[in-house]
Amino acid sequence: MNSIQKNRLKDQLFKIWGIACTLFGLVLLTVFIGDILIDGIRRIDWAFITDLPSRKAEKSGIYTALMGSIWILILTTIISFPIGVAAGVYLEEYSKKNRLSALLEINISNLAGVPSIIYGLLGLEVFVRIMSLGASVLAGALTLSLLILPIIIVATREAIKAVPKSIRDASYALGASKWQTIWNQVLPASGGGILTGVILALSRAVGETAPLIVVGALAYVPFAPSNPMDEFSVLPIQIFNWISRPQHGFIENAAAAIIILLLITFVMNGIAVYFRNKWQKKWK
Amino acid sequence: MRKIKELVIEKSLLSSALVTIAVTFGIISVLAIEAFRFFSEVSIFDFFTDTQWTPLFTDKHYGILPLLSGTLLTSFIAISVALPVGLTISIYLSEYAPRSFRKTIKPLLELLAAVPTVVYGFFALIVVTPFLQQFIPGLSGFNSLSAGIVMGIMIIPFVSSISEDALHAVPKDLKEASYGMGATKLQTAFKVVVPAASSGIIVSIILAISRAIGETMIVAIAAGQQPRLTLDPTVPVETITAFIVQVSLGDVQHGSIEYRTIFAAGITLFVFTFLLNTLSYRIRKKYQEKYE
Amino acid sequence: MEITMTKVKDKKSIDLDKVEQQSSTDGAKIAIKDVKVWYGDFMAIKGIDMNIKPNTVTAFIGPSGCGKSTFLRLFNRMNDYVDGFKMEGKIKLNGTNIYKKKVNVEELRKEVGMVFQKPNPFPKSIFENVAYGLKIQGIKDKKFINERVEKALKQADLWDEVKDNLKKSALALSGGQQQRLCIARTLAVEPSIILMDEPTSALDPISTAKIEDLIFELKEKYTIVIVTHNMQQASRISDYTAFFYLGELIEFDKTKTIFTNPEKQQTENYITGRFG
Amino acid sequence: MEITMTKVKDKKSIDLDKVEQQSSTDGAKIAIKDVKVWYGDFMAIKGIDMNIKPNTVTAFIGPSGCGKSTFLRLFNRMNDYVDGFKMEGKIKLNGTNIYKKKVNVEELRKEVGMVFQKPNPFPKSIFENVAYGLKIQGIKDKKFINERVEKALKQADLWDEVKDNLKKSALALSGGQQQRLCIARTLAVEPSIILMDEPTSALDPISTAKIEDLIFELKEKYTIVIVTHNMQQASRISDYTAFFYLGELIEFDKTKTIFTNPEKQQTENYITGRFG
Amino acid sequence: GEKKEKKATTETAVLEGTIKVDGSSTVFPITEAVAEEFRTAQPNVKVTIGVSGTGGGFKKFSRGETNLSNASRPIKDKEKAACAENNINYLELEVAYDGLAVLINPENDWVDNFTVEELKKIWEPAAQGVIMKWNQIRPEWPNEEIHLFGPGVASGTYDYFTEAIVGKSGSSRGDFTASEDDHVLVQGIAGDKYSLGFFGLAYYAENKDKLTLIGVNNGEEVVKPTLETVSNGTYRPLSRPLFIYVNSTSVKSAEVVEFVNFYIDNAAELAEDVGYIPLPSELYTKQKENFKAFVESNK
Ligand SMILES: Nc1ncnc2c1ncn2[C@@H]1O[C@H](COP(=O)(O)OP(=O)(O)OP(=O)(O)O)[C@@H](O)[C@H]1O
Ligand SMILES: Nc1ncnc2c1ncn2[C@@H]1O[C@H](COP(=O)(O)OP(=O)(O)OP(=O)(O)O)[C@@H](O)[C@H]1O
Ligand SMILES: [Mg+2]
Ligand SMILES: [Mg+2]
Ligand SMILES: O=P([O-])([O-])[O-]
Repeated sequence: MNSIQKNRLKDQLFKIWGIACTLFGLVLLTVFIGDILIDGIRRIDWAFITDLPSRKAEKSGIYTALMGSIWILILTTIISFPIGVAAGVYLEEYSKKNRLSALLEINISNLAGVPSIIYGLLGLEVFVRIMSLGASVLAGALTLSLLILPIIIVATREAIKAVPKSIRDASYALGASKWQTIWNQVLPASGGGILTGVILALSRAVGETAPLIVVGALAYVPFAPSNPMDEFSVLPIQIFNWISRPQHGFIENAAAAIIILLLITFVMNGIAVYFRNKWQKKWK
Repeated sequence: MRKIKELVIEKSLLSSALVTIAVTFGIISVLAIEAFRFFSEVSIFDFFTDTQWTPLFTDKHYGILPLLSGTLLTSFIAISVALPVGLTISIYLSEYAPRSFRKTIKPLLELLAAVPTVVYGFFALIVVTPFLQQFIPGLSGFNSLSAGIVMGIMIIPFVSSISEDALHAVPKDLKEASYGMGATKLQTAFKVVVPAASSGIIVSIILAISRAIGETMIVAIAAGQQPRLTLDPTVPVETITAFIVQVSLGDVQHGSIEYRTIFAAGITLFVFTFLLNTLSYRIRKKYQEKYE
Repeated sequence: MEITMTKVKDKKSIDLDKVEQQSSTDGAKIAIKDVKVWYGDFMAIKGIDMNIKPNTVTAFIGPSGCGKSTFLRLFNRMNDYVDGFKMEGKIKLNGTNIYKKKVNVEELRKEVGMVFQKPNPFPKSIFENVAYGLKIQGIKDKKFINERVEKALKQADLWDEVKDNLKKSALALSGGQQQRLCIARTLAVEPSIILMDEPTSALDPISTAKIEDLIFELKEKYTIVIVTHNMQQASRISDYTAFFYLGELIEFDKTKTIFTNPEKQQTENYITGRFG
Repeated sequence: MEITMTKVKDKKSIDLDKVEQQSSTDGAKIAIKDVKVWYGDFMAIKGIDMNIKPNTVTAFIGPSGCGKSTFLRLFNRMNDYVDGFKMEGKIKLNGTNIYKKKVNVEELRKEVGMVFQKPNPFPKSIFENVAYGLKIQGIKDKKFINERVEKALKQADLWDEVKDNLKKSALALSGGQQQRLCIARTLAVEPSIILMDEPTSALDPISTAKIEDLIFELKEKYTIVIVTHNMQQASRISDYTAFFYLGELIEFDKTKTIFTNPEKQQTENYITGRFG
Repeated sequence: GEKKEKKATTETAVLEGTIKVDGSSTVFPITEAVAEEFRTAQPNVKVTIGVSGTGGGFKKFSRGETNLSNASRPIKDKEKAACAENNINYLELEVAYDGLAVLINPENDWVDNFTVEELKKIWEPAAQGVIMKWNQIRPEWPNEEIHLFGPGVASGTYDYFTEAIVGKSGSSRGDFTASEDDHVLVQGIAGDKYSLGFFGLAYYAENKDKLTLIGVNNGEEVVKPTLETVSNGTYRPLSRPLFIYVNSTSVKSAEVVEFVNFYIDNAAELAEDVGYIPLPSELYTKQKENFKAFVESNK
């Protein structure tokens, strides 16, 4: 075997190893989802969705947690979407290369890496205590909004960056002002990308547990929130609570709730990917 | 008129951007103020040298080391899983895989990072630990090994995606120059592409470490809740994050020492991740300049 | 002093500033005085003087990176948003320095239209593309807009090809049609100057010929400045040609002179293809 | 049948396949037979036949997107990794069809070197750049490598400028030096054919002239195929010129003939700058 | 919602409102069960129950944040003072008995019983970092590390256990897995052969298949906690009463009064249902009278 053949062989071996590694994560994910499906799918019925929590596993449902999650999702969207997109637009379209923009940039990149539980501590001190919101849906949503703000900003910037400069040039050259150009050309053209980022960020918010525990979301709340100041629970906390119960019935419940939670996250991710592909095609 | 409108818009957009500064300021001051109060009661020397962490008991010790060791141990295990696998994936996807395969596999892999962490906790506790106990008889029900492994699986996409982006960003003409001289893909990958993308790869590793250190639910569920200064991966440990969760599950009254301990633990965690994030940002900035 | 707005309906050029006009050189449409441009620390234009006559076609030629586009985009202040852009010197349009503080840039750009290298229609309908400049100005009068769109498309020689499909996406047009659409879009706001940055370099020969014809027609009413890398094109369509090299204006003269009898050796080298 | 490996030390061309050679056209170095290329559904090369003679310089010209690069890159199978790439027809190198299944692509590329449009040195030292191709082959012999590197740098007319700085990063060289380094890098593995895709289009006039001189020298020993958008360059340095348009070979002849007396109208239009 | 038709079984109107309960995790299952059943009777009354532990619960209770507090030990003097400071008057109601169960992993085949002294040796503060192996307790036990699990310090169970075993409430070693969530303890012990832990009997009742209950030698005999040994007091020193506390402001609202009455009426049945030992029925009657008087006096 000469050196070229040897190199070719190594090349082939690495390729196989690469495929193995790539599939490793996915296979595990599949095994795991399969396992959860086996554990939980039988437990899912309409009653499981509409039942309140109960001491008996068979009678216990996810109604309050699901409603809590939906409340959190809506409030978080309302709070984080406008701020995040506005900040992204500012950074990409307005900010000049100066100290402030450098500071903003490094700051956002850092925020994106702050552990979620630290946001919980921030929320606990600022929203729950100083602003006296208590362990309310609003306090939870505010906390999660701050958590996903950097993600939305970064995604907005990426989407805006992908809009060809030529479109902007054309608009300016016709006498459009900066904001007219942004509003009429840049935002419509980057809408898909922004949407993708926002949905991904929200799907992250739906799955967050730790910051809400710190903020004080409750384990046993047998009613759905009816206003932003109500106490609440969310799906991940309900799951956490059930996981830590050793009776098999509750493990089954946890698995069933996980299926629902995964369904929500995967659907959100799917929608996001769909938008991304559609939007990328537009600019190719 | 128009000028004023433009100005108003610009300023309101700017204020949205400034919210992020306020958030950082909020985080730092909240952590610092409470931690300052904490350290007015507890000597900072003890905090870093005492080997016991029992702030909730009558015999109180405030040594962060057991929590730190728990955090680092689980993170180390996670990185040991995520690094080789993630790097191989990134090289495979960017240099070998057909584009269509890459396009389907990448979002699927990213799904790994999209799964809520509480679900991974479930996986670690209910599936992985019992599975590992078949091979490791002394393995406790709570341990850093399965928590670390599962966390590693979760952060694979962090390593693979960012590294892959970096590999992908290596100018095509460099690769072509190498192919053009008769190099195989493997040679091109390791001799040209990986070195050229090294800063991006390093960034991905740092971010993955930072993510592992800050991860909460997996360790809170599966690694245990006992602060213990050990490197033994088979026994229960407690991480900084798990401690915060543990305390938060009970009543934390503002002004109490319990309340302050979670902020003291929090600021330790924050400092670690802040350093890592800043480092990765610096490196990233540097290599972006190189290719732009 | 500000460039005052002219009513949109009756096309007029920007008001002349009487005093400054007297000092501007022999009725030049655009008078450039000792202009220098930096991008950060890099000096892209190294001090250029030039006068561009009304109702002529002036071609800018020179090797890649010599500053042709940078220079051209000074005339409608398109470089303003570029990071690190800095400029010195004066550029007078009808005698008014367009780099004065008070100049309304949006207004200026209506007066000085621009066509780019790659056709860049908005991802909207053909009609919306042409009407964009008018709508931006806040004009709502449907009938007026319709008339203007039709007129502009006719001037750009595109009307017959698209008149039945005005609602169609502009992206569905061919490259040549798109470029003519971009010209029509520019004409719709009735500028007096049209800047073109390599407008045919992405087009096939037939489309190129069509656009060259169009430029020839437009010259009657407009002052046209065109950047091109195709020297034959420059010699075919322009009245004046300017040769740039490394940020300097090497030679500027009647096109005929430049191509048959250039003064400078560098110009000759370039014209005859010794480099570039 | 496989292209067998030649020992690296004594430069030889790929073994000829006796049988196939007889059918190949009058001693052509590269014989192209009815080649078609698709990228996905898009047909980029629409059936081309061509014979390239040994120790000549052949220039490919034509407007942007006509398929020059695609065609050139067929000769060392550089398109293989392009997604959606599909090809039909035969390309024979010294009589051997390089698109046969069994052909060792890495081997082929040592035989057919390539220089790209933008200088693309590896981010390594000058020495490492030139030695790369040898190290890739597993050659460890220090002395041998040193000799080869020196020889290649001398051939590429770069030795005097860098001999004291071989450890310096290649990225610190000027554009023209980088391009000559890339040529040296190619020469170090001792190919018999060198493909060049617009090798001077990113360079200044002086560097361009140097590289043109170099090509002239190299022609003695190598067969050179060069893509250029500069027609004057083609006329200056090449023996044969091929004019491509929309994926077709419109005309292929002695350079002199093409530039003074082309057969086809299209060729003439292009040469005289009617478009492009 | 008062226009709705009355329930046949009760004379009260349909009520609305929120009742906040917090405190002991030991009492949580009883209160949870009561709240759940109460839902059928009064669907519009929202009952939230936190599990901060007895101590944590009292902290909130003394700040007036909760209506009821679950407690697995009587209120302490310090907590009384805190209530007084905030003008909180309260009533203590006994709801059930509980035994503190000492538990090991089912695979543990060497332990049969503990003496109170042995438990003290394991759990006292001096044991921290010292008593680390099984064979330090009885030499014949294995030379393996012992893994301890117990309720967190905010819990009444912890207070009660340390009081009964170590001799001083709240005094113990700190190097064990301490969780307010008893489920965590169950899992910890169930997954670890060398584990030892303690918590409320009810959590054992739910997990008999995963845990082994160990008898405690009270000096005379080895007793395991059962319905009988707890209610007759032979399971010493680890049996105790469980309480709820209600404050005076809360009993001004009809839904709290209704809820507490419902609680006392159903405590016996539901407590047993979730693994606790009911009080003698006359005690419940007495509680009800006390409560009635308390409500009257706070009208
Ligand atoms: N935004 C920018 N930032 C920094 N430098 C720039 C920028 N735009 C252009 N330059 C530099 O300024 C010089 C002139 O650029 P310009 O685009 O004007 O050249 P050009 O003659 O139009 O070239 P081409 O024929 O390639 O279009 C070049 O060296 C270019 O690299
Ligand atoms: N990877 C690819 N995928 C799809 N289409 C491609 C790809 N590469 C080239 N093409 C298309 O094939 C045609 C020929 O491209 P090629 O790069 O060979 O042209 P060229 O003559 O070298 O042009 P230029 O002078 O701009 O370099 C073009 O229409 C191009 O868009
Ligand atoms: Mg240009
Ligand atoms: Mg090309
Ligand atoms: O009952 P406790 O939760 O206070 O132990």
